[in-house]
Amino acid sequence: MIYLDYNATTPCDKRVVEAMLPFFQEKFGNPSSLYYLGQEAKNAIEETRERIARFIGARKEEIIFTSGGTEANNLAIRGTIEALKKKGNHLITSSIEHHSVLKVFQSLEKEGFEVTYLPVNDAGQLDPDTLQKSIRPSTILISIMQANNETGVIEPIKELASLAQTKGIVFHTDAVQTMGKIPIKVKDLGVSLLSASAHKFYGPKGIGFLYLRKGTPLSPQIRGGEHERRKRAGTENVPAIVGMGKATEIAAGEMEAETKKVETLRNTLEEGLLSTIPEIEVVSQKAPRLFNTSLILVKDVEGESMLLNLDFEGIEVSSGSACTSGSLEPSHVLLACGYPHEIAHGSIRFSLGKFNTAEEINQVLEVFPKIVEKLRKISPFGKSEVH
Amino acid sequence: MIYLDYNATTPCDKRVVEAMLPFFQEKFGNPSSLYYLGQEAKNAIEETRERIARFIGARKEEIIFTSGGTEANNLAIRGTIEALKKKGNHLITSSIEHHSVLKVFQSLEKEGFEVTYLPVNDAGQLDPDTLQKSIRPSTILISIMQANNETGVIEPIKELASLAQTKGIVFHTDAVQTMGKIPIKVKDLGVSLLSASAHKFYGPKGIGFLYLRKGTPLSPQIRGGEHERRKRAGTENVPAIVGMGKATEIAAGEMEAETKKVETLRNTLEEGLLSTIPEIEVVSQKAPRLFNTSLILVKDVEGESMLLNLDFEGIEVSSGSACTSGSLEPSHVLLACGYPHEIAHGSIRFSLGKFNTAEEINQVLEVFPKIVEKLRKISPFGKSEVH
Amino acid sequence: MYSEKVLDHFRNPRNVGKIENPDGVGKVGNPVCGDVMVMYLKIKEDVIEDARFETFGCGAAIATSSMATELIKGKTIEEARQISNNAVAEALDGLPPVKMHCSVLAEEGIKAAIEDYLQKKKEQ
Amino acid sequence: MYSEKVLDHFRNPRNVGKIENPDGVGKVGNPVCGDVMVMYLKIKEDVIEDARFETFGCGAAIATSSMATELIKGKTIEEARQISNNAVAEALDGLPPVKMHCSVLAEEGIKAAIEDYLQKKKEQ
Ligand SMILES: Cc1ncc(COP(=O)(O)O)c(C=O)c1O
Ligand SMILES: Cc1ncc(COP(=O)(O)O)c(C=O)c1O
Repeated sequence: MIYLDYNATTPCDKRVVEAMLPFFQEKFGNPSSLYYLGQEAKNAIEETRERIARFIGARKEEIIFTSGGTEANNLAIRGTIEALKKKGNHLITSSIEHHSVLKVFQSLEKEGFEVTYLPVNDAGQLDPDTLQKSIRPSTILISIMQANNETGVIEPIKELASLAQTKGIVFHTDAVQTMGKIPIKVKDLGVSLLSASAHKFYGPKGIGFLYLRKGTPLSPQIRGGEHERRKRAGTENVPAIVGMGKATEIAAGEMEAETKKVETLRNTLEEGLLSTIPEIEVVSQKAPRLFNTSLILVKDVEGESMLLNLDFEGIEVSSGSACTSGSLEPSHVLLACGYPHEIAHGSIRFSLGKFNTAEEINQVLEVFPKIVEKLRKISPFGKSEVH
Repeated sequence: MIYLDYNATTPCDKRVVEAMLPFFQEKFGNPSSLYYLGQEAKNAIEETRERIARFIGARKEEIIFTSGGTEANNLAIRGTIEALKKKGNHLITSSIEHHSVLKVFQSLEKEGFEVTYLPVNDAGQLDPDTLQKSIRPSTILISIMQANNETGVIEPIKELASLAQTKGIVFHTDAVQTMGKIPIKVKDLGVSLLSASAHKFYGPKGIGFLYLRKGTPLSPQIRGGEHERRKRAGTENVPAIVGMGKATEIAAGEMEAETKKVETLRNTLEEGLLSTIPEIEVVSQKAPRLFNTSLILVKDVEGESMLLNLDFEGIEVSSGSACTSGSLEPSHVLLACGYPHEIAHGSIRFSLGKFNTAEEINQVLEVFPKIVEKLRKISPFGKSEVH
Repeated sequence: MYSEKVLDHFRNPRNVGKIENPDGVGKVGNPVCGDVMVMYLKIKEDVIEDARFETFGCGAAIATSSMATELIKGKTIEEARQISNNAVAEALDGLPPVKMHCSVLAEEGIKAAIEDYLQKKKEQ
Repeated sequence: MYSEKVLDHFRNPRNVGKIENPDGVGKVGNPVCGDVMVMYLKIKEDVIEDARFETFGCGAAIATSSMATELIKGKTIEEARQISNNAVAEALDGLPPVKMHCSVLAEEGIKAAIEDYLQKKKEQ
C-alpha cells in the first residue's frame, strides 16, 4: 500500500503510541481527582500543555485541549462571537477555508451576522489589501487558514493579522495543516487564536488544541466541570493528549529533516507527472506551498475515477478534500481559485508524509499515467494520447 | 493501590486496548476517504455503531458519536433547544444533575429560557407527580439523569419519560453512570435522547455517544464535514470508537456476573463501615441504587481530609464528585437531598468496579476507621471515640 | 462504499467507445456537474444490436454506463426504454444514496439515444 | 496539587489539641463553609509560649493551622499579629489558588486568639 493522503490523516508515529499506552490501563486516573493516580494524569496533561505551548511560542495557560481541529475551529469562532457580539456583527473569513470554518460562518449568517468571504487570486492566495478594504467598524472577528488542505498554499498570516491587530480585531487562524509541518510562533504571526489537530502530524485522532492569547475573550461551547480553565468541559482525553505531546516533541526534533526529504519526493512526483502526462496542471505550483502537497488537475477525467483506479493499484490519494469526497460538488477551493467546474472536477491530491519512499513515488509515476490514459479513452472529451 | 473511584473513571479493559491498537498505526485511515484504508476505518466505526445500537435497543442511525459524556449532554440539550426554541422557552431538569447538564441549563437561563430544577426527596429520588405539575404548555425539553454519579440513586426514568411522551415533550436522560452497568433499552425507557461515555465502563476516555431517536429534531453544535449524519462534524476518533464498541460488547456478555460480584463487595464495605465507625450514614441506602456506589457521610470530619489520608494509604476514592473536588462548595447533590452544609462537607464516595477484590475491601475496613478517628481528634467538634 | 459489481464494471467497463455511423446517439449530463455520458446504438428492426458508451464521471457514472449498455444489448427499443434508473442500480447490486443520480444519467442516456434513433427514422 | 510541606503538616499536624486554661482562644471559620479552626494560646509576658489548634477542614486547612502554630510559638504577640496569610502559605511552599482562603483562616485564627488574650488582659 502506498499512502499519499497525509493531509487527510497520518498514521501515529510508533513513539506516539508507546507514549499513550500506559495511560489506558495503568495511569488511567481522572485528572480532576486529587489522589495520586489523578494527579499523575493531571501532571501528564500539564506537561503536554507546556510542551505544545513552548513549540508555538505561547504560554501554558494559553492552550485549550479540544477533541480535534473541527472542534477547535468551532470553539474559536463561536466562542469569540458569543463573547463579542455586543461589539459588532461583521465577520471576515476566506472562500477557501475548511468546512469546519465555513459551515460555522454559514450558520452564523443565518443567525443574522454579516460575513465577508474574501476572494483569492488564481494561485489561491489572499491579498492583505483586499482584507484591509473589507474591514468595517463592526468587524469583530477575522478567520483565515494558515495553509490550505487541498492546494497546500500558505497564506500571509503575519500581514493579515497585523491589519487586524492595528484595529483591535480578534484574528483566528486554522493551523491544522501547518502544525508539525512548518515552524509556528504565535507572537510572530500576531494571531489571537490558532487551531490544530494531532492526527495531521502523526498524533492520534480525536484530539487537538486551540491557542487562546491571554486576555482574548472566549465563551465556552461545551460546559460542565472546571476543565481547561472553564473554556472546555469534559473529562480530559489523557492518552490522546499525551500522544499529541509526543507528536509535538517529535516534530520539534525532526521536522526540518523530514521537510527536506518529503519536499524532494514531492518535487520528483510533480516533475515526473508533468513530463509524462499531457494537459495536466499543478495547482499553485509557483505560490508558497506546503512541502508535501501536490494538487493536480487532469483534463477530461473526473477525480473520483482516478482515485478509485489508484486504489486498485494500492495507491491511496484524495480527490480534493477528504471531507468533500462524499459530496458531488467540486472543490470549493478550486472554484475560488477561478477554475471552471469541469476542470475542478478533475482534481487529484497527492499529500506526502515522512513514511513515503522514493520507490513509492516511482511506483506512482509508473502507474498513474496509464490510469489517466485509460480514463481518457473512456471519456467523450479530447482524445489526446499519453506520451 | 486500591482504586475505588470507578464512577470518576475506569481503567480500560485489556481487551479494549487490544481492539484499539491496530487503529493507531496500521488501520489509520480517515473514514471519509474512499480508498481501502478509509473504508476499513469506516466499516470499523459502523460496526461499533451497530453494536452499541443493539445493546441499547436502538437503530444504527440513531447513534451519534461524541467526544464524551459532557459533549453528549451539551449536544442533547443545546441541540434540542436550538431546534425547538420557536415552540417554547420552558425547560425542566433536576437539582441533582451532573455539571455537564446543570451548567448548560444555567447558561440557557442567562439567555432567557426559564428552567425548573426539580427537587428530590431525602433519598435523592425524583417524584413523577412533581414533574407532572411542573410541565407547562411552553415546556420543550426535560432532562433527568438515569443514575446519580454521587449517590448512585437510580431515577424512575420510565415513569418520568412517559409523562413527557404523552405531552410530546423531548426527554433526555444522562446515562453516563448506567451504560454498561445496568441494562438499557431506550424503547422501554421511552426517552428521545440518551448520553453515555466510554471511560465510565472500561472503555477509553474522549469518546461517548448520544442516542437520538429517529425523528427527534437536533441542531448540530459542532459544524463542518458531513460526519455523523451532519449532527456532529470532525474526523472520527476511530480507535476510541472501536474501543467503546469493545467495551460495550464486554458489558453485554459480562455485566450480569460483574454486578453480583461488585454488589457483594460494596455491601461488605458498607456493613463493615457502619459497624465500626459511629455517627456515619450511607446516603440513600434504602433507595434503588447502583450496585457499585456507596456515598458515606462522616460526622465532624471534612471529606477532602479523609480522601487525602486514604490516598496516603494507597486507597483512592472521591469526596463527592470528581469534578467538584476542586471546588469549595459541598456537593450540590447532598444539598438537594436536604443535608445541611456542615454535614455535606463530610462526604466520601466509594465506587467499586470489576477489578476490586475482597482483600481490598478488607484493607479499607482496616484503615478507614483509624483515619476517621485521627481526624475527629483534630476536629473541634464532638469527640466521639471510634469503637 | 461501492458493491463488487460496481467496482467490476468500473474497473473493466464493457462496451467502451464509439460506434461508427451509429443509428442513435444520446448525450446527457453536463461537465459542470461532473458527469457526461454519450451512448451510441446500433439498431436493426427496432432491436439493439450493439451499444457503446463514452463517459466522463465518477466511478458510479462509468459503472452505470457500462451496465446500461449490457442491459440493453439484444433488447427491443420498447424494452430498453422501460429500463429505469433503479433497474440499472439494482443490476449493480445497488449504489450509495449520493450516487443514485448516476443511474438516472444512464437511464436518460438510453432514452436519449433511442429518441435520436426514432427521430432519424422519422426523418428518413 | 499540594506541596510536600503541606502534605507533611497535614499528615503529621504539629500542636494538635486544646490547652487547658488558655490565655487566648480564637475560633474562626464556619462549618457551613467547610472549615473551622480553634486556636489556643499560652502567653507569658506577651510572648507565645505554646499554641495548639483544632481544625475541621480540608487538607490545606489542617496544614495551615499546624504551620500557623509553629510560626507563632516563641514570638511576641506583636510579631505574631503581623504574620500574614501569605507568610503561612509561603512557609508551606505555597498553596493551590483555590486553597488560599485556608491560609486566611490561619491568619485570622492567630489574630482572634491574640485579641481574646488582649481582651482578657484588659478585663483583669
Ligand atoms: C485545514 C483543516 N482544518 C480543519 C480540519 C479538521 O480537523 P479534524 O479532522 O481534527 O476535525 C482539517 C482536516 O480535516 C483541515 O484540513
Ligand atoms: C452523570 C455524569 N454525566 C456526565 C459526565 C461527563 O462525562 P465525561 O467525563 O465523558 O465528559 C459524568 C462524568 O464525569 C457523569 O458522572
